[in-house]
Amino acid sequence: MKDVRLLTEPFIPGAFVGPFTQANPGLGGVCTFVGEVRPNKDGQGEGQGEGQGEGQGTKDDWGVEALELSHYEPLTLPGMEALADEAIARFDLMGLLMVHRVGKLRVGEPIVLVSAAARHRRGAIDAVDFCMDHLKAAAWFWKREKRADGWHWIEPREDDYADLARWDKGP
Amino acid sequence: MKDVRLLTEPFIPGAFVGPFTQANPGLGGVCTFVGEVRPNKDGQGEGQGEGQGEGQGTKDDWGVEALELSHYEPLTLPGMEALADEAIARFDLMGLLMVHRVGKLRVGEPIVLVSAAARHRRGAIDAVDFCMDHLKAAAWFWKREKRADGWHWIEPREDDYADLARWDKGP
Amino acid sequence: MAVTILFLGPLADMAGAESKDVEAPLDWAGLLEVVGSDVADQLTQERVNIACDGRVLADKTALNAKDGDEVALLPPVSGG
Amino acid sequence: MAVTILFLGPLADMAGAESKDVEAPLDWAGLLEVVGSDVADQLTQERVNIACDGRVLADKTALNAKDGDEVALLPPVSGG
Repeated sequence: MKDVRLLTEPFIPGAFVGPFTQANPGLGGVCTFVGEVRPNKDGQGEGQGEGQGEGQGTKDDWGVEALELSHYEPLTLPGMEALADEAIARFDLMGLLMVHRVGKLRVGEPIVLVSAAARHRRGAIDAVDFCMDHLKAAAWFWKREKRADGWHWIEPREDDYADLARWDKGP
Repeated sequence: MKDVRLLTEPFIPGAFVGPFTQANPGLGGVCTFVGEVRPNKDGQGEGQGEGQGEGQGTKDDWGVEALELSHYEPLTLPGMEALADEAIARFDLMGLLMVHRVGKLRVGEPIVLVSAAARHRRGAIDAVDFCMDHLKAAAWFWKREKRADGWHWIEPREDDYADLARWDKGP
Repeated sequence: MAVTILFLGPLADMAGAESKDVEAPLDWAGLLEVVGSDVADQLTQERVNIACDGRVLADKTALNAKDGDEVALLPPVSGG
Repeated sequence: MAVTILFLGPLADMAGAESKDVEAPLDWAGLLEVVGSDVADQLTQERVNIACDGRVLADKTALNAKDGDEVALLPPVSGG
């Protein structure tokens, strides 16, 4: 089963993953990734975490107060549906759950949830990896974060593009 | 935080993952894998799924009625602890949760749960992948499954050894 | 009716508006004229896409928006 | 006291028992003698390990179990 959602309100990952797992009897494994809004600043100069930009200079070291995700209705959900279909076919999944927040988020709130059910662990894990790379750098979302000095738009890092390129099929 | 457990009774993954996530504030992402006892027989001749052997010949196509996991007390939990420590260091994790069942399991019951919390999604996903490959083919467990004709011991597939070898560091 | 231009993400800050209605029809040259020079500079970059009527254009310079079409200007994305 | 030999996983089926107490001391040659030929065949395979007193032996042929030691025979594992 495929379940793809855009949510405007906070959600609890377990409330989706539990029923999703139940809805796929006979599965061998379920892999789930949940990305949350980080307070930023990991104290090691590593930049930002999931759901935020990284390596954008010194301002990254400032604390994040909020995150805002915008999207473009006519493209965003259809794009996620197409991504889910591709993952299901490519990794031979029994089910795929894909949830993405839009709107304003506070630190600690989940931004994204991807859960893949498959007969084999490799398919489930790779599918989550694949979907996250695409949601991060190839889905119709724009995000900005509020720091002490105001709002800043975030672009994917070079690493995100490199991660995405791993999935390109050969010529 | 590190949380490694051997359980003799059925467990609900969400009951571990929820508190684990809460216990790691400031995380960027959490990746979780749950393996369950498959009823076998996916109807596509692919053999068995997670938690069971694969490619062991035609008897694999028979339905699985139960699974039994045995372990060796003095080695199993210390081995899991060492694996967790290695994953935490290697993937720069904030937290790692590793739960493995022993004893008799019925179809649909979770066998294994690995959850990794990290600042970056790559670390969280890779850590789960790493731990699962090692639990599957390099941890002190032995498993057998009950089919219509009795109990059968299961060995890792060649694929499992190949998956494990991916993590070998160069000379 | 007219053509509605939507400025997504950082382009809205740059344009000082989230949308702008202009007279139909609207082609690539016309678009570059009406969006202001900052946004026009962005549009000429390869990583900025344009959707017309809900479809991303393979060749944005082939834009040909008619009455009632929505033209969305799509800067580099960042989700998850 | 004596040495307790533990047969793990499929080796228990092969030995017809989960454990067996034998006289100390017990070395590699002695072990092969007391476990029966089927298990002894397994033990000579590289993929079968031996733990003595809770530690896996790097070289199982160096086994030297004393009174009270537990010798665990560890066939190829399969978890997850």
